[in-house]
Amino acid sequence: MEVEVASSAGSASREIPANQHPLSNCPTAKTRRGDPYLDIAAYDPEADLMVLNLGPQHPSTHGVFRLKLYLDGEMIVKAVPFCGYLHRGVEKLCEKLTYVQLVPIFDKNDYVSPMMNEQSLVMAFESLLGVEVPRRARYLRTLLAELQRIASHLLWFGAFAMDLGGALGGGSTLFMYCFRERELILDVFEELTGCRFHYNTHMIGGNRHDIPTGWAAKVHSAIDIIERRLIEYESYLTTNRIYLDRTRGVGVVDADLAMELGITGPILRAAGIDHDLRRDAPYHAYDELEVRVTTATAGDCEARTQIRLAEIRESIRLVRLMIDGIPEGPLGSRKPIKSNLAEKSDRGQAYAAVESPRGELGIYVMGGGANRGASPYRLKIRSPSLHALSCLPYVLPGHVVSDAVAILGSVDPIMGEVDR
Amino acid sequence: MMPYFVDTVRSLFVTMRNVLRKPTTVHFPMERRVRTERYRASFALLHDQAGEELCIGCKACERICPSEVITVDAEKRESSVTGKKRSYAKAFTLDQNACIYCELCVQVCPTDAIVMTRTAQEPAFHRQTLCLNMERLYDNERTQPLTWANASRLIEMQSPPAKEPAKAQDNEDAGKGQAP
Amino acid sequence: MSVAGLTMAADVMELLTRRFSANSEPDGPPLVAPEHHLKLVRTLRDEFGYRIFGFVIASHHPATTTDAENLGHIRVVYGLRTVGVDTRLASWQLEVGVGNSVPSMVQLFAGADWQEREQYDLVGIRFEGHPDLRRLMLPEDWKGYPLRKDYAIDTEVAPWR
Amino acid sequence: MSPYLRALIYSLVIITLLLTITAWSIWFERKFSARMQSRVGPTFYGPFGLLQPVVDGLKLLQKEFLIPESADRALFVLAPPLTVILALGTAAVVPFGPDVMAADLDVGVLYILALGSLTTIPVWIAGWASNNKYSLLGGMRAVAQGISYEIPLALAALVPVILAGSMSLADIVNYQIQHGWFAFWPPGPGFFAFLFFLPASLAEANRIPFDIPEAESELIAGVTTEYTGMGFGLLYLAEYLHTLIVSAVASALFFGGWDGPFLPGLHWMVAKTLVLFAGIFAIRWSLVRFRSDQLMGICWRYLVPIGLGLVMVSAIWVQLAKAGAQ
Repeated sequence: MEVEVASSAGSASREIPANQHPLSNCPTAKTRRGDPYLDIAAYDPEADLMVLNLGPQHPSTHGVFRLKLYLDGEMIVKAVPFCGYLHRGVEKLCEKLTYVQLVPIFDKNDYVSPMMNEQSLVMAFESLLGVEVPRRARYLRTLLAELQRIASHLLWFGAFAMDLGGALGGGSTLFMYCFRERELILDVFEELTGCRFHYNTHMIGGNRHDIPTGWAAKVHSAIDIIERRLIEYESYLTTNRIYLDRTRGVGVVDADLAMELGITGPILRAAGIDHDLRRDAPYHAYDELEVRVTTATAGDCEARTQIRLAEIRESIRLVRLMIDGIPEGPLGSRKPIKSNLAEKSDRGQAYAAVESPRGELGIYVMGGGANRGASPYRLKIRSPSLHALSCLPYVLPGHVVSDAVAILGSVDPIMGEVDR
Repeated sequence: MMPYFVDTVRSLFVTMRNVLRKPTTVHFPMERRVRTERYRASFALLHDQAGEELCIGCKACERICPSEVITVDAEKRESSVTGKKRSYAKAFTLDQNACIYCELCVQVCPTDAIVMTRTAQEPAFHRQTLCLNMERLYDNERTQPLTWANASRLIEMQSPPAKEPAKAQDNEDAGKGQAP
Repeated sequence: MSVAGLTMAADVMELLTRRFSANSEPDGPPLVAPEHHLKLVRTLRDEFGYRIFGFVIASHHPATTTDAENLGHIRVVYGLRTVGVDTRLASWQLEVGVGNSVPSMVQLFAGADWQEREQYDLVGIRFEGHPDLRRLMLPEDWKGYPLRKDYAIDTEVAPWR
Repeated sequence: MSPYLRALIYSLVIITLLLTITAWSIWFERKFSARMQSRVGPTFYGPFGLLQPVVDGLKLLQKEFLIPESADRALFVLAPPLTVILALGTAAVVPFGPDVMAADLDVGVLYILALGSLTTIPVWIAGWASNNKYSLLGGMRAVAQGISYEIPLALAALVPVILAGSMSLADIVNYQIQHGWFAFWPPGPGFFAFLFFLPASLAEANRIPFDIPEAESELIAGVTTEYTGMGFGLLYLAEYLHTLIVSAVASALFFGGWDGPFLPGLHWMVAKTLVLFAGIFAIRWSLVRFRSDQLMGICWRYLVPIGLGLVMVSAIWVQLAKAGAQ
């Protein structure tokens, strides 16, 4: 397997930013770990610190997330995250709905990459029920996953630019561009599945929707356009001096911290750990593909951006490889869904993980639940966003409020998945 | 200092290039995008070619609906077309307030009675407006473009061995006149 | 292996059964006694390279008898992952009665902080030694633990402030 | 005609002119930014949405002006009109044509700089009076930024003053009509002074990339967080007015003011102002913003020293020109 060290522009020469303010407290190499359990009463007996509640209604908390910041001037002393504002009790719902019904529900968890959610769920169910997936369906799933990864990273990139540049400024311009390009992929998905977001295109043992005629050509043109526009984004944002000032050396999550917190995906790869489930624990058709994993060493916001942009490119490459060579054959190994009690399992446990755009998205399912075994007994979603967010109390102290927003944006939290 | 000016000019170059491109958004209520033939937006109940209601009130859709938005009341009566006695849906309500458009009800329908339409439900002032009853579902059959998918087509597509994907041309009156 | 899709390495299986006298379970990963837990985590992390924190999953198993005192037991499944090529998961579970606590692994894996809080929140298992055991998802004044099997799915809840 | 009457008439004309331009510049910005972002922009009201500013204004007028319970009422109400008054006051000395100026002060440039630095105060008042943490942070950032960027702004404005030998804007423009625009002649100091004037004045007017006092993604809306209705409208208007006046001043200082062939002077002045204004818009929608400490760093480490150098260079140029003339 080939391993690339980040080759994208900008990360080759990584020096201490030339025009960083001498008084600014930005770490450059390792995370200056803040203490998440800092006793504020002892640290600040005279209550001089300002408590700033960033969220739950705030333009850049990516949903409803609350950060309680203890500020010394604008410098963060302690950060206490609060999540759960979007908690919908999906795991409890799983104990009531049946295996068949759960697939569309899981689109709503990570609403930026619903494909991965469906896939992780059906993979867990398939291994629980011992269902084989035909080769065509596995290829199609891989293809959809890679397209979804492009769409998800594009949305993240736009939203991150908006965190840096504001909704009424240059950030929103890139946001609109990213949405414009993401739209192309959603159009492709719409053509295939009929929905732009909540696809319900997987079923246990295969896929529900087959490729329509002329679909491959549309995918080709979509990814061609995206690949061209990526160059534009780079000249617009990621090589811009102001952007580099804002992101270089900001929010360093080093490899030790990332692994300790269970952070996977782009954040871990940005910290220099060469770890990607697509290559290291292949699922779907990834064992037949060569996935190139990009890593960077800095672990800061800039490195994370570089990693994600490189992943878009890699996904484009994989889509190009796959799109014309999807094997013929049956789409599913099971009979099409005709009843909500179609799949049953009395016992057993299964775990399946996919590399979602945010990291390892795992589903742990225990069989033999309600509805005479047609529902899981207990289902746990190992959501990568929750793990990624848990780095905030360690990373934020020592940064200013502006950096807090940039760091929060760069870890790419999807609150639907964090709170579930 | 100089990089700031140079990069500003470069960013300006990108944005100015986009000024020349055609806008991608449309003004939604006046202008609508063309939706693909699988697009799922709303629902309709179908008649067969003889004008007979296809729904037999079997409640398969009610059972599979993950968000429990469908309620069906069945009754047995004589057909006004063929004169034979069979079961019908007396009341059929689909509450779009909570619908997740997962297409599972279409998938499980044994008679291809329920299909989805391609025009999205307009925003409404009252929740009741978003609740489709049987008359409105049968209205939708006449007034709205239907999607390609119905139960038998989905099953044909999914069941092993898979057939050739459906052609775009024969979707003109998808779902109509396919009484089992 | 009793967790489908989760094949553990042979050396870890041997470690679990030999050194930590784990019982293999028909359903789920091997069962480890709670007192071995922290030592097992440390061994896996330092000697076997399981450095990426995986998951903590608690599940409630109500008592089969109709004894009112017996609220059943709670099983906590843990997972840790190795880094890089051929990454593998190591998984094991603990079992305690409802009301008892299991040792917290926050000191070894900082990521366990939120995961244990979540399981405490939803299943109601206490983690001994956790520095900040509060509810994570639900509001602090929530009554009950929703993922317990005796918590009905349609339990009336007051709207949140 | 009595000079007072004349000043009154001219100020009314100029205020009307400015407010009209500002209103439609908002339309222009919305349309322009929409095209930059691949959108269509306003189209509902009037042809090409030209009546959009009217509708915007009506909407803001209709809205209730809410005063938070714990706010400092007097200051909270005072701040928005004060910003507009200061912005319009600056316009008094801006020469829109050979005669179209409310007052031709001998120290016009100084007056503009003085009023410009005063605009920090109502912004700080607004931030303080709102009794909101985000507003407070925004106000503090505005003060820090305003004070810092006064100096490069003054230094950049000093270059044309030295070159023209006068602080009156009319004299500066007249000098440029005779000797060529300062942006191009003398080569060097004038143009670079313009390059410095632009970011410094953007920072004064709180525009992106220097809009950290009201950074939406960080401070929600900064000082304007608690303002509703016309209070917000006035703050918004003042920001645009400030930007407009800054571009008018820049075109007078560096681009020859009303100088231009064929058309009357007013047309040229307005045209130059609008071009600069559009440039500022384009910059606004093309850049992300700085962090506040980086902003200060740029000011103190680059703009101030280089500005001092420019002042020196232009003084030397003036001396050389004098020596050459003798």
